Amino acid sequence: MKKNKKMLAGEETPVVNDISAEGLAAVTGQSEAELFSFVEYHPEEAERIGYSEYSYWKSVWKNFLKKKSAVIMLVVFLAVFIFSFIAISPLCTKYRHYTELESNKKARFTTPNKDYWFGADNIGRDYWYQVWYATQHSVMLAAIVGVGEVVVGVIMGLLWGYVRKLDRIFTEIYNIIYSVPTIIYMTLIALMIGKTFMIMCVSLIIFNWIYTAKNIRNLVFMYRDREYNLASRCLGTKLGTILLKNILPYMISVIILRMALAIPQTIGMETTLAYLGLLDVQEPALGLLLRNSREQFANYPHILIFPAVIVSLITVTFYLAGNAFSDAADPRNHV
Amino acid sequence: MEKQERNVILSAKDVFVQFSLRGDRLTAIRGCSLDLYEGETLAIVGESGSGKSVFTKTFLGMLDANGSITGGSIMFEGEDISKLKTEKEWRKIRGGKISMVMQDPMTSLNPLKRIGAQVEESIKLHQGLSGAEAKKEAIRMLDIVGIPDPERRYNQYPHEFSGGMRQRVVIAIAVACHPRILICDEPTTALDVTIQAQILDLIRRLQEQFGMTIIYITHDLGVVANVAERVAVMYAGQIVEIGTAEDVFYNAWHPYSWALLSALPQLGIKGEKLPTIDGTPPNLFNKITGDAFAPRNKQALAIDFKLEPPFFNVSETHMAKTWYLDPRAPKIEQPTSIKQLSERMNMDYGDTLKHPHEDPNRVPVITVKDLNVTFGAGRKKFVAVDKVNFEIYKGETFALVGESGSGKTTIGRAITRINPATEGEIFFKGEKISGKISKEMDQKVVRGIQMIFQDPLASLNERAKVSYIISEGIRNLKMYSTDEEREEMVQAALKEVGLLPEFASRFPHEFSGGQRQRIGIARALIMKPEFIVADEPISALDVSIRAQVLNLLNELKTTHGLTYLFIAHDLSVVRFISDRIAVIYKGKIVELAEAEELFRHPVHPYTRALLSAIPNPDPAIERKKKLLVYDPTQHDYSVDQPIWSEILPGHFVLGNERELSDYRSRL
Amino acid sequence: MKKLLAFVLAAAMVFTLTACGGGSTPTTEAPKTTTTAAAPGTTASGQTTAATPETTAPPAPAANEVTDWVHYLTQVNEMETFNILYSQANKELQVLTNCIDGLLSNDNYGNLVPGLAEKWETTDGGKTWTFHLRDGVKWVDVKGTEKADVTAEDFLWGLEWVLNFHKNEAANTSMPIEMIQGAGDYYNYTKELDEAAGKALGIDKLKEMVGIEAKDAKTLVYTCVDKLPYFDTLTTYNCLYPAAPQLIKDLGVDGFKACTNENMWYCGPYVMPTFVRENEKVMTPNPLYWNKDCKRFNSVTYKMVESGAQAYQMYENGELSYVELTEDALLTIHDNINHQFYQNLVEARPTKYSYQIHLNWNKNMEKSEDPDTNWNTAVQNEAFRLALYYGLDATPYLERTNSINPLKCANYCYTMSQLVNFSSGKEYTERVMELIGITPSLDNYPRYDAAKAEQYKKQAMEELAAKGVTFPVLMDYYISGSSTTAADTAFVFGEMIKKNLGDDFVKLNTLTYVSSLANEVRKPRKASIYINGWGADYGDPQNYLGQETYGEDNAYYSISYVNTNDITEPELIEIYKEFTKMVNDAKNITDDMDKRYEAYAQAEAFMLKHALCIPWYKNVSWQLTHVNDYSKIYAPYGIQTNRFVNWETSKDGYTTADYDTFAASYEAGAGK
Amino acid sequence: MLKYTIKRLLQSLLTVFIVVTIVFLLLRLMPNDYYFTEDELIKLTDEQKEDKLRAAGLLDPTLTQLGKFYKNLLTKGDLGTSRRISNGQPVWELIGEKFGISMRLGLIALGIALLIGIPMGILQARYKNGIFDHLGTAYTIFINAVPRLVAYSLIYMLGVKLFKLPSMYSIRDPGRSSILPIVCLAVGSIASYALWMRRYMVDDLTKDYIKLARIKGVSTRGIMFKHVMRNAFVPMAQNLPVTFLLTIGGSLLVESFFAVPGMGPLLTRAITRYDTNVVQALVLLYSVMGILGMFLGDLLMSVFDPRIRLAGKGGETR
Repeated sequence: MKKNKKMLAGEETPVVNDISAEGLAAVTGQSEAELFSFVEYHPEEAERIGYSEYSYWKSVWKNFLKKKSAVIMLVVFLAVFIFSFIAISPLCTKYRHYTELESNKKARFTTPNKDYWFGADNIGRDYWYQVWYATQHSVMLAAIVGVGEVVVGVIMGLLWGYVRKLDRIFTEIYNIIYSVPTIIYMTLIALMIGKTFMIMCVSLIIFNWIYTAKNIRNLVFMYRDREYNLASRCLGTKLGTILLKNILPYMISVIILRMALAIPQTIGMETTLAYLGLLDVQEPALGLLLRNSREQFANYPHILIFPAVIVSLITVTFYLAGNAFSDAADPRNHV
Repeated sequence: MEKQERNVILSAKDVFVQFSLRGDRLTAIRGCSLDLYEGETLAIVGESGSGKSVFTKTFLGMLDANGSITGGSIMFEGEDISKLKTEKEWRKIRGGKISMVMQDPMTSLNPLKRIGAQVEESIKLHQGLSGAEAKKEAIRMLDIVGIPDPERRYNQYPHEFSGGMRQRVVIAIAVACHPRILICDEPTTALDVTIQAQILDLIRRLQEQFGMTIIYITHDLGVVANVAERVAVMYAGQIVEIGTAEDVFYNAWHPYSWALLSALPQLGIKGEKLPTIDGTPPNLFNKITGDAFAPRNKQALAIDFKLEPPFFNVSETHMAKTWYLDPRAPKIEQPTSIKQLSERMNMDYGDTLKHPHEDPNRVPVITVKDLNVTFGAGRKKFVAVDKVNFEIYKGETFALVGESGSGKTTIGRAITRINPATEGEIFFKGEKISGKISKEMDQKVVRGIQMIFQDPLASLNERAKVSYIISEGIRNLKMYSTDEEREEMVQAALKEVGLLPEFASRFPHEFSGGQRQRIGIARALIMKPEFIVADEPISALDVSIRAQVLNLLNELKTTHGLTYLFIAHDLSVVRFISDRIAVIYKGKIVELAEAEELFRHPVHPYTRALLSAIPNPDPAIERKKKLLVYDPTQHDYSVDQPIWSEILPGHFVLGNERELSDYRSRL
Repeated sequence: MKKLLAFVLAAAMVFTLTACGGGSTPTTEAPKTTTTAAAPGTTASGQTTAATPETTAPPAPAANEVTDWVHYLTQVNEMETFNILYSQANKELQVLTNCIDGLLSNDNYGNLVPGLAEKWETTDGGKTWTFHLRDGVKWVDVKGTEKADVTAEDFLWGLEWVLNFHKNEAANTSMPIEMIQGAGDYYNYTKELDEAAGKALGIDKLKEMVGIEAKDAKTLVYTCVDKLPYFDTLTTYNCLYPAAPQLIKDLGVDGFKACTNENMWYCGPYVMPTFVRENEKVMTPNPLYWNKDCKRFNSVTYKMVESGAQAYQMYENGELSYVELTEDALLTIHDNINHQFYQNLVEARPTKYSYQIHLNWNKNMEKSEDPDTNWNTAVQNEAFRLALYYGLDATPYLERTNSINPLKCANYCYTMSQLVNFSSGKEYTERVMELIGITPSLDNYPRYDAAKAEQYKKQAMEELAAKGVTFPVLMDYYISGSSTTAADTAFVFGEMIKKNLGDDFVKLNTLTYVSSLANEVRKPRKASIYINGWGADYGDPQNYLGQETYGEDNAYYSISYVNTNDITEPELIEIYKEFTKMVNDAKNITDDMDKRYEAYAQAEAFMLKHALCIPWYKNVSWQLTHVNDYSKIYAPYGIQTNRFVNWETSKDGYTTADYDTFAASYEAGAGK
Repeated sequence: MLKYTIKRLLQSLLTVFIVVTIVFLLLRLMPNDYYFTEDELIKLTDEQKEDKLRAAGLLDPTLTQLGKFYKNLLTKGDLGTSRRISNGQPVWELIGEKFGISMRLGLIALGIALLIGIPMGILQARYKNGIFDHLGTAYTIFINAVPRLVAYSLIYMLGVKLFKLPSMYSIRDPGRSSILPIVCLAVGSIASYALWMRRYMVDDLTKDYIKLARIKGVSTRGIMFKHVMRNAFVPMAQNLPVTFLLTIGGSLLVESFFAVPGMGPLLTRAITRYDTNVVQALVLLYSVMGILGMFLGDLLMSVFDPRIRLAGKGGETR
């Protein structure tokens, strides 16, 4: 309350109790005659005073920055991700490529020390390099899935929402994908085509886009019959342009949210797939390190801890950041 | 002056309310004072953003979480309620002492609880009744607020009620608390005109029955004239003028009050410009120096920009916060429109205007023949437009008036080809434009017929720059050769609607409602159309801004030789702007006539009901007027089918033979 | 027709979740140190008629013995069938061997001992074999209620079932068809029948067509296709197990095929009242078991664990009676002298599989990254092979299997040790090692000879360069894409090759297959090398060496893996032909087993000297256990290994010292 | 209402049909060798393999097989027998024996999750931005974001090392040995229920009718219990049956983790072992459960929400 009073005193027009000529002159520095005369009217000025300084993206950004936990996590994540490049550069390691790792009988399961900063694995390979390399790999592949899923999902979702004829087909596809555990399809694909991470990425995209699409479709329903779209139709704007210019821009926050959430989801899926043996062991990924650590962490916790901490950092970051962003992007929260 | 003897029931002094918004502080109420007398009806009028709602919410401690009272006091029953903090303290006030009816009846009821239980909740809380007694009382309350068959309705859910009925329930809930003060926050804005009148009636009745003090919050001067004993005008977080209804309507002194009143389309003279208030209300984030209205005031004094005026008494009951009343101020006359308010309101133009139907050379721009628009299929089938016929002639403004859901918008959209016509035909300059048409024809329609939309917030793409929005149509039809040319066209269109060229590079959210509506008009205009469907272009706008838009539309009509289909739900607005008026009810046009003819000789009972329900911003008339209620069951069409017939030249009405002869006899 | 009981892909457990291969199939061996005067001076075809085969001492459990044994298997090794005649997989047979007995069994040295047959003989060098069934053997149901006697005819029903295409879908047919007269014809005959007729068949047609006869209720006679001096060893294999005709009748053909622990009949030491798929199964002693003298547990419980780590966890909590150690657990215990289990680390006995590096003579070069016929040309060069043979110090690789005593896993022969013995008591593989000049050692890897390797390498590079081979030669090696263990091992393998032979010579190129080695790699001939193991089906070296011969259709490895018949290098063809002749000569010696084995040993030595394949390792793992492994049945062939009979156990868990004693006394008893 | 229900059910049947057919055909796309184990591939000649396949009817044209599958299913309710998981055992029997256990654990976990998750969400919403809310949010974020494998590993470690709980489910001691699997099953659901409840309640608290209730003078507690809770529950009601049915379906990770002999791992095992009949039956089961769940969800929601009368007669009386 104190603070408010202070602000009042500072901000508001001084209350003029004395409206005698002297009083007025004291405050305004102008004579009575001057004060009580008409001034010229400027219509442009009137037009201008209404501007709101509100800018959507600026507010989004400002609100996002307010979510300290998300921002901190994001900064930490970025630092970690950038560091992962340093970590596997010659500055920190003697290895230049994953295939150059060496086993060392004496270093098996070594706990972290000055030679092996993250310790070593079951055959004495440097865990530091593996973890950081896998981090990059996983993040990049998760990003591919995120982007792929969203790109496909958005395109399909826009069509689904806008072209009424397609609704039935898309709904059926949705039911088909939704009502059967994805793992069935994933396993079949793994058996039929292979289980390299790329294949798994593509199949994850194939089975996840529909959720984004459904999300987008619901939003399209929300915006489709808004007056500005009717206006565009009156103006003869083509469907593609309407989707691109009128609808898509409104989806950006959702799109970013989906992308952000796709990353923890993909990494989670990666661990599950690895656990089920549906991931090729030749390609390093955090999921694989985690699943391998399952056997060993009881005796050598560092095998679990390092990848688990990094995985958690990544997933929590994107989860938080995604949600923080979507909160921030909601105009209702621009308070 | 009997009011003086009344007790002050609530007294607000110098109330300040601030909100923290996007990291900034917004001062929504800037030192507002008000004495409320017991048993009176006070109306607080103002545009959106004037702080009228926020101010009254402070009486209930219902400010949003980011807002707080930062100064002043509100004395109620010997206690400064502005200092109350906890829910518990406030609960002593809420409901039982002060209660409130909110604007939107569709959202104010819990959709998952039975009506009865919701009313009962109030009764149990505040009347100490329980069980069967409470139920009895709840049913009684439902009966009192005019819900037919209250015992059955008691067990129903909100979605089974229409908007008007829901508002009655909300009122029942508020009144069942037996409050001393009832705040009605735009209680009728969301309702149709005919329902609105009934609700106002109801509240008045309840006030007498329960002896409540009522605060109305509204932007509609018609409502004010209807209900209020005293009127407070708010602008930019301050009450700028307060007095009895007569004081404010007939003898206003604040320039803003003047502007507000004179901008009413009802007061306009056909063919003349309405007086307008340019610009928009100030941004409350900024520091306001002097009189907040000064920048928009065409006759501002220098001191208005420097110092905030104090209240000057006009009479014992009437105060205004303007330097005009300072004896040192130059002499200023009240505008003529204010002085002649009552004459203007009831002016009959009938004889002075020419009758378009007498013009033999008139050409139809749009011809609608047996138009039928149906949505859905099977059981969900809904006939929105049912066999509608009319012609719109070149250069005229044809108004289509009806309640929500009457199908008026659907007709507009059928003409612009947004909704396809199910049956019937539509012609544009003699060429058929309904059904499947060629690509060239389609382009012709796009060019020739444009639309202006109701909601300036929803009708502009928020994520596109103004230049793109305006040029969208010409881009589609490639109506320019170079980008520079396109930009020039955009600039020209902006200028034409009175906006600054620099606006082209901005985004819609930076503009006020009126400005946005003008952007919408520019967007249509740039296509050089011949015919414009204006779908309630002013109903979502504040009073002060309506005039700007109406003037603009009228001006463009002459400069561009436009023809309008003007869709509205409010007959009073339409009278000013339109040449001919069609009244539509549930998909059928029931009466069509030249504007003045319709006002003079309304024959169809629905038209008559509509006319009687128009809130008239003249307290003298408004208080005396008698409300007609339209009951569609009064028509007996079981034997004799209604036909569309011309009972006078240019005056059509829907009715069967018996009704028609009755109508004729009334002329 | 391929024969072989068990065959194991090198460390490639297709959906194994564990990093420790051992956890999945703990195949450990044979019982009782004390008693069992096993057939003395035996040749494998012991016409022993030892009257008191399995026991001398009464089986009263000592105070410190474990009475309720808790075993574990990993979940992927859950049983898929209870029909012992149908099962071809160790995961079922290791359990079912406790439920149904065969004619003969093994002792803890791998010698044949009487089972349902109390004595057996052949009089014509192995052409016909007569088995005399003992009295009082009953079929019982899961509750232990007597159902029927086990008669000689039951073995006819059993064989009928196996050979009947419509009943057993060709499962377990390969060895009967190969060895028993008329079996192949009968199989083909049933195949011609339609399904209903086939299922309706009794044993009449079998009697008529196949060389099996029930002389009377207790006498069973088999007639072989040829003189097979080792035929009796085949009776420890489930393809010659009995089936109760009454049960087949009761359940119907489909019902018998899909019989369960609840409705099947038992004649083995245990019945299984509880079976919860992928969780646990409990066996209790069969009250009417014929061998009242054998020592059994009050109950045997199998827990189906998720991983080796979980098993270790459970052992720590006292929930299991033994655990095979995962590499991390082993290391933890071994590195910490104060560890509670430090004293308890004991080495298991080797499993019965002998692992080799098989060299593909005709790799499909189109699918390889390597140019042209690089690999095929190189591998057919003897110097190249010998460079590999002498140049690889397998120690790091063996450490993957046994990190503490890697050289215990070293395998220098093609045939698995302890398969057969000379009459002198000399073990067959010892003779082979003599011939190839290798003395096993726990200090260094004896086959590794850097100088020789260098010399051969030089020679190979010169010779091959002349043939246009480019170096390094890429060695395509396929592992399961889901096995980390395999990946780690391959990694070590690659490093090892690089270190031993230098990366200018050969380079291991590790690739992965998705789910089926056979479909994805073997059939399209994509790999340069395979590392896999072979376990014997019956007790004769023929079962090993016969898989590698040249130009013979039933030489399994030659045909299915290494494409021997596609060899183009004439010199190598000659070597192969010579080898094949040596094997066949040995096969035809049926009267003198010593001579026979000597001939096989010579052939095997010949094969190894030319490095036709490279013996690689055997499985010896570490464990914590309450059982003396040396007291368990040791079965180098057949399905007897995992029988829970006559186990010597200790509630305290054995220590390293205990095991040293056991091993010593076992060695001392060997060959007697 | 009835007509609508029937229409919905027919539509659902169509979806099930499509799903099952797709999976059926997908399975038939695999090379025949997948029907055999590595062992069998080694042991059987090509001729024998073909014989075996013919005996099992797997060499018929795919469409014939499909026809036969549906004929057996529709006329006899017969989905065939397992080939690999449990040779010769009817598929329904196999699934039946696992279903019970998964259901029991699933239901207990679901119950616990509802009992903890919902009050947690309510309290979080009630004391928004308080310590409890922050803790709860941290929990939900952790559980939702971090891969389940990591979370389960932690629970496993804690449970086994610290509380000495059995690490493996045992039918003989279902009480103690179910604790860890149930905890693992519940942690995720608790998080999602708490999240939902909190989100919907926070959303609802800004609604007009809540304002009206406050204006009436209803206490915060009254608002929470009489107005918000039930309303927030409605959107949850829609999802509840699906969650419920899928819970019964068993959790792959948890069940294999703790060796629970339930439905979860059956599916992957059936696929990897190529036990086609089992896969088909499971797909049929899961899709029926999924679609039934959606349907029941709508039904349940219509019970809670009077506005939704499944395309029934309109309620608007003016």
